Amino acid sequence: MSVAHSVSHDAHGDAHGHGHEQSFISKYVFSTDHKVIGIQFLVTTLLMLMVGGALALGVRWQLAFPWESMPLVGRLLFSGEGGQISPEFYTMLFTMHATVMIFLVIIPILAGAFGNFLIPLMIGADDMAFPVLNMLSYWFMWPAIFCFFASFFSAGNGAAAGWTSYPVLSALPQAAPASGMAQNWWLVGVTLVGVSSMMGSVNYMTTIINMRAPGMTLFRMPLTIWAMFITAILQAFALPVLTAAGFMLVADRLLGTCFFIPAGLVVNNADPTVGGGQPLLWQHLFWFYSHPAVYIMLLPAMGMVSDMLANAARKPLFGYKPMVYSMAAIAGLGFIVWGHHMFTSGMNPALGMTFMTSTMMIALPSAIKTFNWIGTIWGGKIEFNTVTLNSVAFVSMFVVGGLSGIFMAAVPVDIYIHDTYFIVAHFHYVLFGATLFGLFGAIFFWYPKMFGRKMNEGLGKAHFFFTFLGANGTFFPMHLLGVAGMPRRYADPYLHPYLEHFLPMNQFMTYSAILMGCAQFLLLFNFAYSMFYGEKVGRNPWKANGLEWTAPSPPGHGNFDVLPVCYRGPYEYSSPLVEEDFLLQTEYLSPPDKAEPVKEPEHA
Amino acid sequence: MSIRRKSNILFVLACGFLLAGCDAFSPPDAEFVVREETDQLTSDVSKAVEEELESSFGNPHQLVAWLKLPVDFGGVTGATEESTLEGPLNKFPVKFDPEADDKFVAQFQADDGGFNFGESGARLDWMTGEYAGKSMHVIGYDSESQQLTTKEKVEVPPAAGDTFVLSAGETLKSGRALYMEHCLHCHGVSGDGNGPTAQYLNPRPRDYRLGQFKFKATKPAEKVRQEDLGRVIKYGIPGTYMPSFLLLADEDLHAIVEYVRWLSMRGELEYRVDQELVLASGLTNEIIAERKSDGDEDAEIQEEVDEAVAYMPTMFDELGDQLAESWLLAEEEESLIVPAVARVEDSFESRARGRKFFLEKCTNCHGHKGRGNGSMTEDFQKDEETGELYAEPGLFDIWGNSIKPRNLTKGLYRGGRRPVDLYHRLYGGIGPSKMPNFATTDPKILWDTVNYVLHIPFEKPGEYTEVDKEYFESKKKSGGDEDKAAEQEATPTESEQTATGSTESSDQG
Amino acid sequence: MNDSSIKKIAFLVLLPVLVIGLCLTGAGCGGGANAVTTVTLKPATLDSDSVEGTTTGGGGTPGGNGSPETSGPGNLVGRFIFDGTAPNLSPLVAKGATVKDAEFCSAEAVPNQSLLVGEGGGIANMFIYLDKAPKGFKPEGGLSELVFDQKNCTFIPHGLVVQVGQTVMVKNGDGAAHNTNMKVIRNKSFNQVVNGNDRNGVPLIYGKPEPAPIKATCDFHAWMGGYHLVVDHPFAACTKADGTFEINNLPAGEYKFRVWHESVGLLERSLKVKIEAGKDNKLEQTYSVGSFSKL
Amino acid sequence: MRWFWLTFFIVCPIAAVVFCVIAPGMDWWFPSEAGSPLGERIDSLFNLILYIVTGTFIGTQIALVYVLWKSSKKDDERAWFSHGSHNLEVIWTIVPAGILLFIALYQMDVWAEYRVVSKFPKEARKAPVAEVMARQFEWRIRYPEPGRILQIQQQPTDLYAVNELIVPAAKPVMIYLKTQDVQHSFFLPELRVKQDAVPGQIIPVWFEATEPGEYVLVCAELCGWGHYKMGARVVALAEEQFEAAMEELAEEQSDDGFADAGDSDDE
Repeated sequence: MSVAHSVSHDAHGDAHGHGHEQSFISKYVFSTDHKVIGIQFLVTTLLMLMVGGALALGVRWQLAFPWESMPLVGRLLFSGEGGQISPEFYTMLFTMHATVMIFLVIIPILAGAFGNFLIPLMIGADDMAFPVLNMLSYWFMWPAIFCFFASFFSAGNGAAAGWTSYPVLSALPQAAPASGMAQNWWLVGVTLVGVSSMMGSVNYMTTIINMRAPGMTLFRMPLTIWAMFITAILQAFALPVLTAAGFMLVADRLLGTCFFIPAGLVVNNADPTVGGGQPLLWQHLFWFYSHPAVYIMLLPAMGMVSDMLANAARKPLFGYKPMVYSMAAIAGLGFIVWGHHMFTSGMNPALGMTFMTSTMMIALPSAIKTFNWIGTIWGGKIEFNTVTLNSVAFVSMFVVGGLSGIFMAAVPVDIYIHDTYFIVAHFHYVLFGATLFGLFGAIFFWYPKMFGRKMNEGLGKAHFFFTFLGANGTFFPMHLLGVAGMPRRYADPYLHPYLEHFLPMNQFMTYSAILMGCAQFLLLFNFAYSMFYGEKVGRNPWKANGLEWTAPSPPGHGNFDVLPVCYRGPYEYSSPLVEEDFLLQTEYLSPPDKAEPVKEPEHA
Repeated sequence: MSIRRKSNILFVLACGFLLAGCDAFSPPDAEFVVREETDQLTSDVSKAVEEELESSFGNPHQLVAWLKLPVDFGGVTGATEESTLEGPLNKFPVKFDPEADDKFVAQFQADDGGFNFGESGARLDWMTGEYAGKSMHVIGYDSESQQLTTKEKVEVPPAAGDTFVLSAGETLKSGRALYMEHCLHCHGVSGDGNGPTAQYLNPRPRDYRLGQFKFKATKPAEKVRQEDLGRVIKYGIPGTYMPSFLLLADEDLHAIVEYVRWLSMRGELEYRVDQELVLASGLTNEIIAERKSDGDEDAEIQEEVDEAVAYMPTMFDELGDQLAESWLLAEEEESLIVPAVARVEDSFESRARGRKFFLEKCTNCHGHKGRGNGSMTEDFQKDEETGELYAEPGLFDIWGNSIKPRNLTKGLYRGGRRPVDLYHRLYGGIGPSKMPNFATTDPKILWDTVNYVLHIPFEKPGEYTEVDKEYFESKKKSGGDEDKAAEQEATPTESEQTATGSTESSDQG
Repeated sequence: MNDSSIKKIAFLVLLPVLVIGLCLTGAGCGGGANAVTTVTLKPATLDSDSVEGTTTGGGGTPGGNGSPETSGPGNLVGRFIFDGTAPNLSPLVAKGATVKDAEFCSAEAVPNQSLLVGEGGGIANMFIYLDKAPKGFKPEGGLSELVFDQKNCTFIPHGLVVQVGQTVMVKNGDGAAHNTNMKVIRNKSFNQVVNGNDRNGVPLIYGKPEPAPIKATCDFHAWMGGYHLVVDHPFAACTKADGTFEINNLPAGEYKFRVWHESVGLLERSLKVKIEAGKDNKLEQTYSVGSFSKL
Repeated sequence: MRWFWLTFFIVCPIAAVVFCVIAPGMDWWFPSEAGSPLGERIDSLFNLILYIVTGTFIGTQIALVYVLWKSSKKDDERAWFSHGSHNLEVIWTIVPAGILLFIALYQMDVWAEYRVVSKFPKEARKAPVAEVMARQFEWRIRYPEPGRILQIQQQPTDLYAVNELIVPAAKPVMIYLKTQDVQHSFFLPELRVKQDAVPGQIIPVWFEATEPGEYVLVCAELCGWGHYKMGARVVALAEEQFEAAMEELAEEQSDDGFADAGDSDDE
């Protein structure tokens, strides 16, 4: 049906077919158009990125200048104390930093923004399978954001049990008293985010399975689509567990159930707890979602980077199928490695060994992908524009993040480095170093398609330069802090003599972080500026092969003006069959075209 | 619109933001809070009080070391020696007080053996002699001739025997820094037990400003000793959020103790002054308004107000003296509680005697099984300030916090678990709470009670049935008929045999 | 492309500004624990010029007691009368009520003494006193020993005038122990268990005058209450059951007396009285129900 | 521009490596030599992985920059049209798999010795030295009276301490780890020991301090606003000094304040 639909208004080839009939509200606010929704997601998450960054700077400040007046915050909240923050405020800072960054930035910007915008365009559909559901998935972000911010403004300004919010700390209101109501808001917020991305994932799966353009076989899909597809599956299977766990925790807090609270604990002089719950249960449930979530936060970036690298290198992707398989492998293994977050938690030691093995194995597909990316660049014709730089940065940083992961996968070593800054370094290299650089690249790469203009190269390079330096300056020393045994989430590590001499290093890291933070203003400015003053471009500024480049930029309502038919894979760059160094998926080469015979549309 | 102009605008905006930011970014000043009693005083008087406080104690950024107070403010003390030097000079021989000597070395000797006083020199305040109250700056020291070199040249050298303090207030300063780092977020800048974190804690952090502390080894009426505070900081208070600071270096511990005592004296002085001005002189807005309505003429009142204001320095001086005296006394030998006899051998008999004493004296609050659920915890108590009954039943301490008598079945002893600690609690009572002292009781009996109390957590059901029976018999004979319920509770039933205290509500206060 | 290079330059300028600015705030940090603090010294003794007036041990503003002529002393004899019908207050503890130590405490009903009106409407337990000794007054020693007894879980007497240095024996006539707790303001706390039937009593000596009568309570029996007026001179009295009192050997002159009652606090802050040498100066004050409105 | 970015991408990894190489010299490395036999083995495993990882890191980064350099040459020949090489894929699947599996299996026995109770050293398992109870925000410690065995239940004769755990040196010791309130983590950086204290569980932990001395004990699991405050020390003493210390503690614990009274004054 969907295809028929798309045909119907492609017929009177008016890209802006329905544009005029729509009011501003229904066109730009409560729009059901996947592109608008995608851009809405993008802008929202970029703003959230700044919020999360500000929180991070707060943390860094305390670590660099412990108990000294914190700018702004000190005046606003702690003027009586000479601006020195309170310890529970610090716990709030890192808790909310993680929360905002994970639930309001990375997950929605990957799946929400780019998933929405790219999927229909890249598979040649006119829109998502369920446009209204799609719109809802965006508008469910806002209650979530509201909840998180409500938790800022309730007593103790914010949830303070860490983003993992381990019970009993998170389950007994008196245990982290500073976050009494805030923790409830936080849990509700997380649940709502879950609802939002669940709507998304259902939509993506349906769309990708049912609405591919004629000839777009599974193995002709760009890796971005594969990544989105697999991510959607991951979310669909993992999320319910977190949601259930979240409800159990809320019940523990508000209804007096004891899923996670063992008997006889005396916290803050309250009556001893009753009822034999099991704190480890939460950890199992939580990580059963949150480990796959790590890949939810990584795979789409991998996919997009693969596309961008192939395009930058003017060269077919090296080992398309191995890439697909390894992504599938990551997804599969991702479900059976959650235990490696719990090596020191006192769970059955036998589990430690199995989880170690499975975790080691999940490093394998990642390695394969890395080699393939390098292989892709190998022998290509590359030019250092912003997209290339960010993509290469992705690879190089992902290598660091991936390798440091091996230390933690090894249980005995993990005994020592668990919950130290080594972990912090590791996941910041993966999430910031890899994912975020991938995202920056993607923003630059698909911006022309979104707004019909290119982002400014100069600003882009400046942004990349400072961000890359700042990021490494901030996160690399964390490895050493970890090896030195500096535990996470310490408001004042220098209390402990064996860490005193790390103050200068922390200050260096903080300055790097500030640099990095400032650099993001460049991105925002560039983004806003180029929308109006950027260099105008046509349909295919990057000389790329994907279907989305056959649509006008920006694509009108309904995306394509002619029904795209797909004749080959997305990476036929520098094909000997044609003069120019790219070959659109839709371009029909009359026989003798050795490329591939035209297939009938599967679901005609 | 060219990009150059746009970027210029942005440039200007950025600079503006920074300038605006600089104020918001510049650190605010920490403040000592003012008692509400002080606020209720009529404006002139309260202003006078605050000024006097400022001049005697300063604020968190300019501390004042009021030498009247028995606090070790730190610094190296010494006196000048007979000197042969003549005329305008900035060198004079000195002799440091005994233990001050190594303090001096520790503070100023550089690694190369020379002495380093910083580029602006170390401050030297004259205590006596013609330069008393003046200060100079030491820039050098010669260890052979033991001569200090000052920046300032003086015509007349200070007379021999003039005493001075070098870099006074070091201890107070470091105490302040350490306090801000370790203690502030619960106990608050001014030690009012109301820091940012305090609101979440149970029991609430101690408010030093009454000069009263719970766990001390001194006689009932006496103040707390440095050593007592030191113990509390070092070992923490089990059952509360006061953690153990065992790892603090001794000098840091000392500095914190001194700073806490200083804060405590500051608060107590303000409190006493307010008491005087309210009760004796009645200079609160409320009373004055009343008097005006009763027709006292303003002139008369104004006169009193002026008197009070003019009198303020003297009042601070006198009350300060009293304060100093009482805090000094606490450190004296005779203020310390020393058991008159050695601990009585811990035996069943001893514990039985203790149990008897416990039944007589302690059950109202601690309950017949020592679970802290005595009858007093159900009665409504009277608020000493207002004379009204408290809203909810139970006991209240002098800070107005609801407190529960200790649940002794838990084996948690906040003041320390050594026998001597419990002896101190019994002999000295816990003044700020309702725990009375038994200074007049036979020390042997107290030791019996200590033995009994220490053994409560391990008491077997029915262990003291005999003692209890006997006790209640005797009560009945003397006509007491109230304690049916108590007796029921005290003498174990079948269910009691198995019941444990584990599900008891834990203790507070 | 060339205008992009301009932008680049513009931003390579703007960015350092931001960075340096933010880093400067780092340099400009401080406050909190690491704020710079200075310590100045304040001498232990007050430099004489700022000293004003003389004082009693407790401090408190000097009272305005005019200079008495030294023409021999006079006495003050007076009475406080209640104008209106005396309220009959229900006893604090009814007879035979089941309270702690009932065999002593509710053997007799414990009366509510917060406003006792004797025959002829005299008000008992009124304190009248000078808040300061008149100028030039020398306290003479040899003060008699006072007794503050506890019987049937009531304090006897209910109101007591004590001089500084005077010994009060706190006794106990009940079988049960009492924990006598004086709510002192200037003095050292007295909070003492008095064992049952302790007829020798526990000595209580005040070192300083109190600004106002202080309450005596028993931590074992919440309803018990009595009052001590601690002064550093003999010119104070507590009215008897019939509301009468007398203060002897006052140097002649103008005085401002204070009148205090437990249910109100200060009734008179400066009750002006002229004492003439060698005679009993009469004083009779009447208070209406209104003055006791707090009841 | 090309050379700028090429150097950029090669300098950063080099900087990283240099940073790591000088780190131990700058005292940016382990807080100290591993103070326990197990710790030493953990360190050697760490180093093993470190070498493998560093090799891979340098290899990949060089490869990356090399291909960048090759492919960013300014000449007008077309990019190499290739969809990949099956053999290469096979190689770089098998080799890492082998290495990773090797690492995994190589770790097993250390882990077993560390955590599997039946593999604990006998003498340690027989006589636990103390019960360490974490609470917000300190470590409360309970010893058996000298000459007795530690019971799970409190005993009248038990000795108590806070924030200082005394153990005999140069022999394996076992403690019972529990928590009074929320989850904490018992972390001895110098001895390379870490174990969460899980509410509702009593977890046996064993370690051995080869040398007598003081070791840091901190909390490594977020336990509330005072998480960072939970600093304590483990003091390892030679056998007889340990006995003495225990006796001393017992002495201090039964102090009745009478002995040190010069002249006992009675009220």
